[in-house]
Amino acid sequence: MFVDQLFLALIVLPFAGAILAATLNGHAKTSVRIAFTVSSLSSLLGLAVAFLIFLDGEMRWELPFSSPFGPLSFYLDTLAAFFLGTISVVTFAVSVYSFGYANHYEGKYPVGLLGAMFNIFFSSMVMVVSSSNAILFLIMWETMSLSSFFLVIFEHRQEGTVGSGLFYLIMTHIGTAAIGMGLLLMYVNSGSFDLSSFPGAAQGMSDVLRSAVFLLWLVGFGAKAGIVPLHVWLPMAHPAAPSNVSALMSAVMVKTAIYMLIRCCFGLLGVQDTWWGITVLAIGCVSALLGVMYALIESDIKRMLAFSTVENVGIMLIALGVAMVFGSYGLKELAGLALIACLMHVLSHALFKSLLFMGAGSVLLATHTKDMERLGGLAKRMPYTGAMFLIGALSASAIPPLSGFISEWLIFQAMLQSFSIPDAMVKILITVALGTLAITGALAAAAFLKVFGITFLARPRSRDADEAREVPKSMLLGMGLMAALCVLAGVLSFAILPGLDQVSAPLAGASIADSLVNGIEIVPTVGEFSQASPPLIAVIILAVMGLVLTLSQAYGGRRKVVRADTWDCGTPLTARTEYSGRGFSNPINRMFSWVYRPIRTFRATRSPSPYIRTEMRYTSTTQPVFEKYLYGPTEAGVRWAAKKISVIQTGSIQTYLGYIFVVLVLLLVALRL
Amino acid sequence: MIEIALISPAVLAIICLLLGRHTRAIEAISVAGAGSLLVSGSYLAFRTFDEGAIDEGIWFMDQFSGLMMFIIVLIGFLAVVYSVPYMRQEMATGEVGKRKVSYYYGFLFLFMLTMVMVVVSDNLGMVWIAVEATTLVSAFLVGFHNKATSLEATWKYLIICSIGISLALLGTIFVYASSLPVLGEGSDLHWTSLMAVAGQLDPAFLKIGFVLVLIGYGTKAGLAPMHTWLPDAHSQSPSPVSALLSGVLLNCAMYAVLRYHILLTHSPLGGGFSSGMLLLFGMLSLGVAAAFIITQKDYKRLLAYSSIEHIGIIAIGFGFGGFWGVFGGLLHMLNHSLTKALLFFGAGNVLQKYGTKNISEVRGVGRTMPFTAALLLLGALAITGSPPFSIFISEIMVLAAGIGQGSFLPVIIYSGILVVVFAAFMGHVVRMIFGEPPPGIEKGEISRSGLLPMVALAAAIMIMGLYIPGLLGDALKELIGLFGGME
Amino acid sequence: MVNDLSLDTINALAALILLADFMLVASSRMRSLTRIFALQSLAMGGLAAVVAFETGVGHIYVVAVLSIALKAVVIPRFIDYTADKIQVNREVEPLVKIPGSLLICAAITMLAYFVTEPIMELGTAITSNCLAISFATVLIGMFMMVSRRKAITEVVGLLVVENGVFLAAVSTTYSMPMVVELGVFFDIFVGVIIMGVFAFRINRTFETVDSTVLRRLKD
Amino acid sequence: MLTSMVQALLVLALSPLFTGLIRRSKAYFQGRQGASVLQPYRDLAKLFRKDSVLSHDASWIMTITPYVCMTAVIAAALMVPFITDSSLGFVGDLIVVVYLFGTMRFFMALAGLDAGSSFGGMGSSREMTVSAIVEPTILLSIFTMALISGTTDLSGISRNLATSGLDLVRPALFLALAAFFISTLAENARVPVDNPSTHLELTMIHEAMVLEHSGKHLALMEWSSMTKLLLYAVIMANVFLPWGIATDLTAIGLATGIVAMSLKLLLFGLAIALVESSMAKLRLFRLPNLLTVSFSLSLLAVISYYIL
Repeated sequence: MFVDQLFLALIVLPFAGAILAATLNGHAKTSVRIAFTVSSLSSLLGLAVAFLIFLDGEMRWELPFSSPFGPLSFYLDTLAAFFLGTISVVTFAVSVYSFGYANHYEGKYPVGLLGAMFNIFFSSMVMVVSSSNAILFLIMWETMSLSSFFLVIFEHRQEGTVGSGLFYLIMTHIGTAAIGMGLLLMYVNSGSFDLSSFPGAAQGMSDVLRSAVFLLWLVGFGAKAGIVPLHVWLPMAHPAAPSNVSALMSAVMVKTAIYMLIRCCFGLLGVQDTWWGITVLAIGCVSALLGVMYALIESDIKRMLAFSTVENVGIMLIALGVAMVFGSYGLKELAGLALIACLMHVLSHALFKSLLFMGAGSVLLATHTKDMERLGGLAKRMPYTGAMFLIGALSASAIPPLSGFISEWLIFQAMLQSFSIPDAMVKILITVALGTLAITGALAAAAFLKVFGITFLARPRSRDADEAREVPKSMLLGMGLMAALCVLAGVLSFAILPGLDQVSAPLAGASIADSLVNGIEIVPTVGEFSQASPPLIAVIILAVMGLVLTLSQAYGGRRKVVRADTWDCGTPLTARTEYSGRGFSNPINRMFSWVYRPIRTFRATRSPSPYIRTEMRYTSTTQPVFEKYLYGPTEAGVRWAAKKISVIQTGSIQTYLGYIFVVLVLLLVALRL
Repeated sequence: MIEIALISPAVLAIICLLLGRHTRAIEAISVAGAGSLLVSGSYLAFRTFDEGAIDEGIWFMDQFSGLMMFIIVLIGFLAVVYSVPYMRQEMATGEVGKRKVSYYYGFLFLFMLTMVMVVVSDNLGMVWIAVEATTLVSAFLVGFHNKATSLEATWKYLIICSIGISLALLGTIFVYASSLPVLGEGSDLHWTSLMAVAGQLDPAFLKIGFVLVLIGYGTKAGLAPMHTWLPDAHSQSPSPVSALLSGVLLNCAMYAVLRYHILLTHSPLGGGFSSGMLLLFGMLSLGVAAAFIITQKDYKRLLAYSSIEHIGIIAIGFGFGGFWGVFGGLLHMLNHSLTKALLFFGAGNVLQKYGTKNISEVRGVGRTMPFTAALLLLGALAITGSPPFSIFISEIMVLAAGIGQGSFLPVIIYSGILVVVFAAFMGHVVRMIFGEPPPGIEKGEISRSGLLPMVALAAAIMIMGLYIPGLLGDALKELIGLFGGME
Repeated sequence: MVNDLSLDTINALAALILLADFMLVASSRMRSLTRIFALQSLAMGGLAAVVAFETGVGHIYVVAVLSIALKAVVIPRFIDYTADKIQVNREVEPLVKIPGSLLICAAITMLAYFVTEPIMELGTAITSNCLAISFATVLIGMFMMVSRRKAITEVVGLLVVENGVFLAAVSTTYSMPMVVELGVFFDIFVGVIIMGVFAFRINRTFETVDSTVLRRLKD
Repeated sequence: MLTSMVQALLVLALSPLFTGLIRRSKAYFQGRQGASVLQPYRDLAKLFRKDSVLSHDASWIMTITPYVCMTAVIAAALMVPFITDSSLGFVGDLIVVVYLFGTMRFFMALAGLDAGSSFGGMGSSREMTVSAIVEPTILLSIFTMALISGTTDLSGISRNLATSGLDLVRPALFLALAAFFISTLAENARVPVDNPSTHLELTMIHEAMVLEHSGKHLALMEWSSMTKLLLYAVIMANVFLPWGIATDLTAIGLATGIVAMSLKLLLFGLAIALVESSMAKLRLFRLPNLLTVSFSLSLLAVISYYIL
């Protein structure tokens, strides 16, 4: 009962906050305070609800009025609670961060509306994971899309923002259409809009129909999750949005799609075919690899982070795909393991990606630019932001024992277990996926190294960067919270994993908590295949670090540290003698030029001597492959067809009467025949 | 009882025409009269919802008429309320004189009278007369501005709709012919008496009759390819009239078609023939409208084409049939009226503020008229089928019907086109609302009172997005039985 | 049972109506257009009167009288008046040349027979064989509207369509219930007047009634 | 626990010797006299006694990097079996070890960028490019061994392989070994990927990154790199060819272990020196070919494990 009331409060509170914030739009400071106080309170509520559900197991609740589609009910099991918890944690930190961040919009944009939409966005995400009625779910799904759309176009007077937002809205709408069709196909077979009736109906459906539903959902939710080639909106929308919003979108909104994919493939449809899992796996691999490759060559911090989200969604799908493959062979424990790995990655990605986006927001706030090529030297000017951004980057690069490492480690372990699968071809496919994942990991490290190194290290590349100052305390607090969680979720993962097992056990059909966690060790397998202990790794690292510091100080005595200029062959040290971000990624750009299809031009002005060039110009741009070869032609095709059709409106009344005449004659003849 | 709903607009029209230059008095009487019409019309509608059909000889109302009646009086009332500030602004800018204003209100009430007559006439011949009368009356409203373009629109409207309606008369004759062998000389062309013997009507006559009626009334309803007059007429008329034309008149024409559809469903022919025809024309309308929405440069025409699209959806809903198809179709008639009226009101504000119908010349409405912009954006989202607004509900019902039928090709085309329309429509509207307004446009709403009907409509479509009032829901379910959607 | 003379008269009048259709298409003068239309309407009225006489249904007489009064007298006069007033060029100016039009009309007539054949067999009325002619009249009326330039010719075309519909009513159902029939006449009458009003206005604004210039509104 | 600590210390202590050995044998192959095998010890001792110079532009990253690198290799050393098959394998398995090396590389590359010189940036950029393919190769080749031996614990792999005689030997093992060997060269800045003794900045990879370190910091960087090299050799020895490793702590076992390890290390040292003497450094943009070959080998290794 208590949970019900908390849940009710969780629904009502953000809406009340939104309305209040919108009404007080005129008083910017007050409305910011109200909006984000409410959102942080309601996220705490969400956390409490999630926690209680983990204790109780599940919760069902209905809206007091009925609809033509049956009761509008909410159902939360541990899976939903896990996502609710993740959403809440991230929202809490981002809300704290927003106190400081939202203030800089004061006087430029209606901040109250930002706060209001922020609350609605949070609330819609909560309801997406908790809706049990298909139509209610669709409504909340679109509310989530719409509210995030409004948040994306918040800075609508910026060049390109509205266009990016629109593209996002359209992509997500296409997804919704596919999802809706899938849900309705299920409804037609189950006779009820309640999601709980779907698994039963799925049993009676033909293979073709069930696969159709699966593919529709894969496309629909994939569009939201940002799978390649439906990912194009991410690097457009995330940079356009205010940073606190991009943090939420990237860290948790795309996760709602992962949530639904897990829910659909394991709950609603039941894992049936191996090729489903292989499909998800393949999509995951392509997304992970292409995502990280584009992240690597990007020089806009937020775009880079968006591409990294594509990569990480890919990794989650790899884990999910492996889980589905295991499930299809009845290897329940292993399916559970892969699912836990997937969930762990969901959690760790939520933590580090929100941290990184908040960090990017801080940089943007302090320097007014998110172009790495204009940044640099921020680690000295904004030490706290720098340190926390580094923690995020380390977690994203899977540096042990941070949370990002633990999840990647678990995914590797799950994939290594593929030797239990009877089919050799499937084993080989999973091996290839494993190789892809390994390359992805290495490239991700390079990408995050680049974003941190170019942005925060060495000399500033512009005056804005030179004059950067540390951001307000509330923003640091928000980031600090996430940074601490990045570390803790890794080190204390042995305490988190049994909780994740509670989530995966009902889906995969087997609980592996007993074997998975042995004291402070994690044994992610059947038998003695492998193990690791994140807290011990942390302890060892700290101990060795202490030892190294002490001993190296002791040996050779205390030596002075002299400050001097960097050696650079005697050339003057300016921003232009530093290595640029583009230069950093150039070797990889060249190595994979068949993917990037870079367009390079080189022009030098001619002068009398061939050895003396007065001016040289080198440009290199990467072709937006998907825009150019997929979206561009599609849009052009639709427009072309529309143009052709619109010829019929000639303006001549004779033509118009002619249409009626022709239709009449045709129909009369058809009737006679 | 039903006569009240017929007499009062007639009386109001005469008063308005007589009062001439007393603009203030006309305004007061119009609003009060439209209000009382709303009360009496709604009373009739709810009586049908509550107690079932009211049969008063030549006047007959079942739940279907009730639904239509409710739409007419509601949108009519809101249009009158919106007209007051709209016409004042037109007078202030010197567009129209006082004398014309009295004509405007007079014809507005006559227009409502003819539409009410369409839905309360039992006699299918009377329905025809009333539909033709709507054309004749509204022609004056379409041509109200007396500009070259509005005259052109009026001419096309008159000629194309008249030719269409002649075909509908031919169709009516055939349906009448089909009843003669059964009812003999006693046949009075009353829908109720035809329904009573529906099982014995001659299928061959019904078939050709329905085809002619569909082309005929379909012209009036804006089904492609007979829709050609619609974008012209709807974009050239004053905005409150556009709201009535798009939101109500199209429904009335569709109502007439559907009466025949019901008849055919109960005849030996079964519902398959007429459903198939509705589906065909619905799909055509959807496709054609989508093409024009993509390439559109004029926002009032954009709304007009959107009306064609939605009439298409309604036709598709009834074409799919079954519980959800009919439910969705009926609900969509209501939802589309509410939403389209909201959008035309919003477009009226924009037109009066910016003085242009060109989408590319309208920028930054959010800055100049924040409330209109918000309502417009909300309306745009609603009309393109975004939840949590009501059109989403009816569209998803239609989709459910299609999927339930297993007609996958139409379903795929339907959803594909809806997505494309969404993209194109939002593309236009979002560009109008955001960005920097062009220089020389003052900030500030046209009028506060003009926003009231818009707010009411917005609230209605939002509430209907999640919740359908029990009485309405029950009435619609009764109707589903009538359409044969229950089996 | 049925008077042979009546039947012959009906058939002759129907043939006259069809002939009028062709004459309408063939005529190149505005004036003759209205004359032929009046003639056609007269034939219509006559046909209705014969049917009234044959069936003994009283109100068909009223219909016949109204038809003759309105369509054969008042409306042609009104159109002539309007045309004079706005000084329409007396040429019809077809978009499709007259020989071509006539061939098309012949094809339309065959088509009309083709599509109405099964229905005519069903018909119980003595006049049911006029149905093909009524369809032909409707379609030819529409064809006139499609292929002629002037606004006034469009109105005439529309009236021809109405005549076709009227013929269909008489030939299949011996006309419709009285109240409906009156309403229809009223509507047609008002419609023509309103169209006349707008033809005036268009002429004033565009200085022509050539409806092909009405092409500003398009996409 | 204690054994692994002792072994880690041993690795740390012996790493300069291993580097000295390679340099010496390389000199021999090239017909030079070369410095003593103990020269690296002297270099380190000298560096430890010198002051450090830090760039004005560098941040705290530059300062902590030497310590982080040293910590990472020592932590890795604790998890790798050396003379005996016992290590802290329950703390971290082979993936942890590989990612610890990754940590080291990450910080080294950061420090390369930190000073703001174009050489450091170039070094970092190239290092990350190379590692993008090398790291997955290493993972895959060790995974092959994990599959063969049924565990991902490095000690476990050694133990299972060593105690089962030749039962577990498969073609996959050799493919994986070849891939791992190429990766070892690439990861430890050896010819043909990098030249450890180059003096031309434009050809540097590893040296360019540590260009701005000096004194004690440089000593730590150099030492950690040497240790990393030895660790790779040890992994190669104990994972792919673990026969002879001490599976118990008896005197005989230990003696065999020490002898076997010494022989194997000597062999690898010679092999590396031979390669370095007989091959020229590849151009940077020719490298992908070589690295892709090694990656394909490792992938082939796993696949052949399943097929054969």
